Amino acid sequence: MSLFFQTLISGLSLGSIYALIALGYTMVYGIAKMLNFAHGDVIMIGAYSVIVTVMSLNLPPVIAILASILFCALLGVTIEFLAYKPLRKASPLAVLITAIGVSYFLQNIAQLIFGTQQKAFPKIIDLPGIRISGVEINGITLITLAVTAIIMIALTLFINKTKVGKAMRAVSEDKEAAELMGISTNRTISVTFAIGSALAAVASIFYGATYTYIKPTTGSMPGIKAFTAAVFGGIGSIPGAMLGGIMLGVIEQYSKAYISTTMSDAIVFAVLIIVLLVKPTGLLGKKISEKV
Amino acid sequence: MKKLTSLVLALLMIVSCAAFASCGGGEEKDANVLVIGGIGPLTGAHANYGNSVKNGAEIAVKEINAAGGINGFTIELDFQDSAGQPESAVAAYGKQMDDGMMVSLGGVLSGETASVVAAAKEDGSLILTPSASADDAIKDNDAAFRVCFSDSSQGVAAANYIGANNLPKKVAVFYQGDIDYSTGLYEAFKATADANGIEIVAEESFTADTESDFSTQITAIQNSGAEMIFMPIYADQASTFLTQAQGKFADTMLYFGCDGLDGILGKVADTAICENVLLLTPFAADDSKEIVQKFVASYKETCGGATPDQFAADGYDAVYAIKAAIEKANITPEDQADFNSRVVAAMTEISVSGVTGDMTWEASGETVKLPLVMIIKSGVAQLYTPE
Amino acid sequence: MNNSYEHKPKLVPYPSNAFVPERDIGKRPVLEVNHLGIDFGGLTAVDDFSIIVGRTEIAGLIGPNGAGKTTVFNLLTNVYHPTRGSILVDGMSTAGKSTHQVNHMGIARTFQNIRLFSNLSVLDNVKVGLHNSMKENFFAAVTHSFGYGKAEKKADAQALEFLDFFHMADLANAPAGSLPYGAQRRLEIARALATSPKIILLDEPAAGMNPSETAELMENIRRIRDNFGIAVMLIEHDMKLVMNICEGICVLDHGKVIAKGTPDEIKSNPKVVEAYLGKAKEA
Amino acid sequence: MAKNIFKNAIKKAFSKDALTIYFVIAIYAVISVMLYGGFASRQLTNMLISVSCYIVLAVSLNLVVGLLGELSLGHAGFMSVGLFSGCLFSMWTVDLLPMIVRLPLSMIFGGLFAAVVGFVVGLPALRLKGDYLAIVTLACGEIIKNVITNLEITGGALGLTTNNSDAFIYSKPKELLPYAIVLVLVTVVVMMNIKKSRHGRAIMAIRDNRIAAEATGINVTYYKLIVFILAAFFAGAAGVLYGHSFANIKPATFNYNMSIEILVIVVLGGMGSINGSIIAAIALRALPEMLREFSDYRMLAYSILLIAIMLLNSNAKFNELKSKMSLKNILSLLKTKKAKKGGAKQ
Repeated sequence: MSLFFQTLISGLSLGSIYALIALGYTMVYGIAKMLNFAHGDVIMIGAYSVIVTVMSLNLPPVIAILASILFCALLGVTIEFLAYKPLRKASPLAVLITAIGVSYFLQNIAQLIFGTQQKAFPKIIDLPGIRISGVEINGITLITLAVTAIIMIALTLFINKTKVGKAMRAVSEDKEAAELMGISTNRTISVTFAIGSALAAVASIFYGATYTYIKPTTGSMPGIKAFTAAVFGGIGSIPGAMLGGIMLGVIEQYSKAYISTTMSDAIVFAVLIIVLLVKPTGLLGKKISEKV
Repeated sequence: MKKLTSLVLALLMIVSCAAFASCGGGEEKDANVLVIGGIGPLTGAHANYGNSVKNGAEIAVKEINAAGGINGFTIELDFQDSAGQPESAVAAYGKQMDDGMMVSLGGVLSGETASVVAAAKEDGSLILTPSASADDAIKDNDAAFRVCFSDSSQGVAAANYIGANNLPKKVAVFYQGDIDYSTGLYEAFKATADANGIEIVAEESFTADTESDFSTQITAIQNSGAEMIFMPIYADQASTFLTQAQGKFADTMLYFGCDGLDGILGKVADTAICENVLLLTPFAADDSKEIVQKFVASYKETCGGATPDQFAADGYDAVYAIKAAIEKANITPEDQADFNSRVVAAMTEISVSGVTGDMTWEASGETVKLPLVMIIKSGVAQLYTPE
Repeated sequence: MNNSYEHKPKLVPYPSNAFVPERDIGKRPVLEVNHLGIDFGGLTAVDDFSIIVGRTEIAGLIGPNGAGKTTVFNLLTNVYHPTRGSILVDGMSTAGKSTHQVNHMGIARTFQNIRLFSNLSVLDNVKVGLHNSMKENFFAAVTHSFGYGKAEKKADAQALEFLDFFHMADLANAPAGSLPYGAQRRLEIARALATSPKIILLDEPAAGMNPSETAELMENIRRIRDNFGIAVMLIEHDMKLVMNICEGICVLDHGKVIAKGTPDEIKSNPKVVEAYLGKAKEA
Repeated sequence: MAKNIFKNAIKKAFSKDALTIYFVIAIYAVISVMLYGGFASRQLTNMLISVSCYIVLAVSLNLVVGLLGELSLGHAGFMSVGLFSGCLFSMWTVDLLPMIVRLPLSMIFGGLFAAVVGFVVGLPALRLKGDYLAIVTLACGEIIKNVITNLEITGGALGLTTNNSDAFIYSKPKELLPYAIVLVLVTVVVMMNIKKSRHGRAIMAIRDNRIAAEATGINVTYYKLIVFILAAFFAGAAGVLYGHSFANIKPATFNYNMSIEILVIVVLGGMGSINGSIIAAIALRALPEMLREFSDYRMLAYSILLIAIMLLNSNAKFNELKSKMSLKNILSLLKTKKAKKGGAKQ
C-alpha cells in the first residue's frame, strides 16, 4: 500500500511538471494554432539562464527567477517575430517545420555556449518535505503542484476576464474577424508567445529543481511529453493541459512501478492512443463537428 | 511556387554532387603530416561522449607534437561529427579516407563504430576505437582494436570481484535498458552472478526517454532489501540517480559502478552524494600516478575546469597507443604500401602505459589491462582495499 | 429528346398516401422515406419526415431558414444516421450503410457550400465521380497496364461528355478551385451525375446566381431529368425556380413537414403562407 | 491512326512523369559509372545507400502527407519494423538463397511486416485527424521503438549485428547499389502511377474534401488504410536495404526525430510532389555532409538554413522572383521560339 501511495506522489510530482510545460504548449496552440516544437527548448534555455545568473553572476534566486522569466518571454517574442510571424499565411506544416528548425537552433546554440556536459542546477528552492504515515512528499513536489494549479487558474481567469485575454480568444476563433473588430492579431500572438515562454521559464525552474541536471538536449523529451499531455487533455484547453499532464505523470510512474520500467513509455503512449480513440479530441477537448 | 523550391533544391543537389565527386583525389597536404581521424557524436543527445573523446585525444596530439611528433611526422586530428547516427559516421569515415587519413580512432559509440569498422575492412588501416565497448563493435576486421574493456568482460569482472571479496551479496541492478553499454554489462553480470554467490534482488531500468525521474526505481530498490546497487551506467545518469536517491537508502548502502562512472565527482553538484560509490575502472581522475595527474591538469586547463571522464581518458590513450604502434613498426606514411599492415601487426607487440593503465593488445583487438577498484569517501576517490 | 415531359404534370396518389407524377405510377419510386427523424442531444432536428419521389420526378424541398432541409439531405445520404424511420432507395433500405455505400445505391448530392476537390483538375473532379464505374484494379493502376490505358481513356471520354453537358469541356484542365462561382456549381452537379445516380440531391443550386444564370440552371435541371431519366430533389429559396420546375413540393418548418403537393397547392396553402411566404413578404 | 499512336508515344515519353524517371535514371547512371569505374569518392560511396533509402522514405511518406493530407510522425517506426523483420529473414535464409533472390525477398518480407503495422496504425487514422492523428502516429513510432528495444530476437538494446559470421548479411555499397536503384525506381513508378489512377484521384479527393469524397462514392476507410499500408510497405522495404548496409542497427535510432527528418524532406520538397521529394531527400541528406567544413557550427548552420529555406519559401517577393525564373517559364520561352522557327519554315 505504501508503494501505491509513494508511486502516486511521484506520479503527481512528474505530472505536475508535465502539466506546467503543457500549459504553455496548449496556450500557444490554442491561440496561434501552431505546434511550437521549440517550447521544450525554451525550457532548456530558461534553466541555463538560471544557472548563469545564480552561479556566474551570483545573484539571489528570486532575481534569477525573475530574470529567467523575463529572458524567456523576450526570447519567445523574438522567435515568434523572426521565425513564425513571416509564416502567418503559410501552411501549418511549414510553420511546424520552422518550429523544428528553431528547436535544432536553440539546442545547438546552447551546446556552443554551455558545452555538451551536463550542468548542475543550483538549489534555489529548498523546502522540507512532509511525511504522512510512511509516505514521503517532497517539498518541491508540493510547491510545483501548487504553482501549477495557481497558474492554471490565473490563466483561465486571464483569458476569460481580461481585455487581452478576450482578444486572444477572438484571435483563436477567427483571425480575420478579430482583425475586423480592431484587434491586432500580431500583437495578440506576440503576447501569447511572451506568456507561453514565461510559463516555460517557470517550468524550467521546477524541472531544474526536481531533476538537478541540465544538458542542451534536456528540453526535447519533456517537450514531447508535454505535447502528449496537452493532446491527452484536449489541446487548446487549459484545464485539459493540467489534467493531461498529471494523468500522464501518474500513468508513467504506475507503469514503471507495477509493469515495466523499460516499457513505461510504450504503456503511456498506448493509453494515450486508447483515450484518443474513445475521445478523439482528448479528455477535455471541445468536440468539433464539421458542418455539412 | 513549389517548382521554384525544387529548382533551388536541385541546384543545391548538383553543387553537392559535384563537391562529393571532385574530392576523390583529396587535397594536397603538407608532406610531413600524419592524419588521425576520429568520429563521434559532437552534436545531439550523446554529444557529451563525443566531445570528451575529442578533447582527450586533442590533448594527446598536442603533447606528442610538442615532443616532436611520430617518427618525425606531426600529427593532425580530424575529428568528425556523427550525431550518433551510423549513416553519418560511415559518411564521415569516407570523407576522412578521401582526405588522406592514415589511422582512425573509429567511432565513440559502439553502434557507429561497428558500422565504421565494417566499412573500413577493405582498407586494412588501423582502427583503434577509444570507447566502443560492445562485444560486436570491432568484429570481422583484423585491423580493429579498442582501448576500453569489452562490455561482457567488464560485467564478468564486476561479478567476479564482488564474489571474490567481502562485499554484500544482496545486489540490486540499476541499468539503462536502451543502450548497449549498460545492457551488455548487465547481461554479463547477471550470467555470472550465481557462480559468484550473488543474489540479484531487484532489476530496475530506465531509458533515455525516462532518464530524469528515478523515483519509482528508487522505491523499488528500497523495498528489495538490497545492500549494494550494481549500476553499469554513465556518470550523467548516475549523478541524477544519486541526487534523487539522497537520504533514501541506508548509510551502509554501496554503489558499484564500472568505467562509465568515471568522472562522476566532477559532474555532481554536491560530492557528498557520491559517498560509498565503488568504481571498477582502469582510470580514476583522483589516481595519484603522475601521468594521470598531468593529464587531468591539462584537461582541466583546456576544457574550462571539467574533470576528464572515461571517454576522455580512452581518447587520450588511443592516440598514444597509435604513436606506440607506428613507432614500433618504425614506419612513416611515406612507405604507403605496407604502412597499414605493419602498423596493425605492431599493435599486438606494443605495451603502453597510459592513463587507463598498462595495456597490451590481443590479436582479437581486445586490450589487456588491470582495472583498479576505487571507493569514494568524503568526496575523494581512493584505492579500495577489501576487508 | 424523345421523352420530354409536360411542365405541369398531374400528381396522382401513390399507394402509401403520397403523390408522384402520373408517368411514374406503376414504377417503383426511387426514394421512399418513412417517418424519418433525428435528435441531436435533446433537440429534435427533423421529425416524422415522409416523402415519396417518383423515378423521374423533380421534387422541391422548401422551408424557412433552419427548418432542417439540409439535415434531411444529410440523413438521406447517411452523413447523419437517423434516430428513427427508414429510407428506401429503389426499394432497398439504407439503414446501417455508410455515405459512400448510399452513393453506390443511387443517391448523389451537391452541397450548400460548394465542396469541390479544389486541387484537382476539373476533369479529374468528374473522374472521381466515375470512380466506381471504372474497371481498373489496383494492380493495373500501379503498373499502368493491363487495361489501365483503356479504362482511363474511356473515363476521359465519359467525363468530357459530362462536362460538355454543362458546356464546360474547355475548362477540363483548369484546377477546380480556380473556376468562377457558377462553373463551380455546375461542376459539382457534373461530378454528382458521374456517379450514375438514380436521384440527385441539389442543395441550394441557385444560391448566389443572377437571374440569367438561374434560368440556365432551370434548363439544366430539366435536361438532367430528361437526358439521364433520373429524379432530382432540390432545396431552394428561389421560389420562382421552385414553382417553375418542381412537380411535387414538400414544405418543412421546424423539422416537420407542414405541407406537400403541387406548386399550385403549395402556393395556396395557408399554413405555408404563414410559416414561409408570410415571412418572406415581411423581409 | 498510326501517326496518332506515334504522337501519343512521344507525348508519353516527354510527360512530366517520364522526365522524373529519366532524371532518376540519369543520376543513378552517373553514380554507377563513378562507383564501378572507381571515380566515386569514399564519402559519396558511403552515402549512396542511405540517401537512396531516404528517397524511398520521403516518397512513401509523401503518399500520406501529400496525397492523403494527414500528418504522420511515425514513419521511422514503419522503417524499423521492416528493417528488423526483413534483416532477420535475410539472416535465416542467408545460407539457402543467393543474394539476388534473398535481398528482394527480404525487402518484400520486411515490407509486408511493416504493412501489417501500417494497417494497425492506420486504424486510428479513421477516427482522428490533424494534430491528434499526428500525436498518435508519433506515439505508435515510440511504442514500436520501445517494443523492439525489448525484443530478444532483434538483439534488444545491443541492436542487430549484420556481420555475424554465421549470418553475414552486411553488404558493401557496391553490392547494394543495384538493389537500391531498383527499389527507388519501383517506389517512384508505383507512387507516380497511383497518383494518376482512379485510386490516386480518390486519395487526393479525400484530402481536398472528405465529405464530398464520401458523397461521391469513395470508400474513405478503405483508402485511408491503403495509404498507410502502402507507405509502410515501402518504408519497411527501404529499412531492409538500410539494415543491410550497416554492421549494427539499434532500434533507438528510429525515434521521432528521424520521422521528423523525413517529414522535413517531404514538406521542403513540396506536398505531393514526387520530384520534389527526391531532390529534397538528396539535398537535405547531403547538406550536413557539405557543412562538415564548419565543424562545430555544422548543425547550427543546418538549422539556420532550414529556417531560412522555410521563410524564403513563403515570402511573396521571393516566390515572384522564383516563378519568373522557373523551369516551366524557361521551357515555354524555348517553345515559343521553336514555334516561331517552325512557322518561318512553313
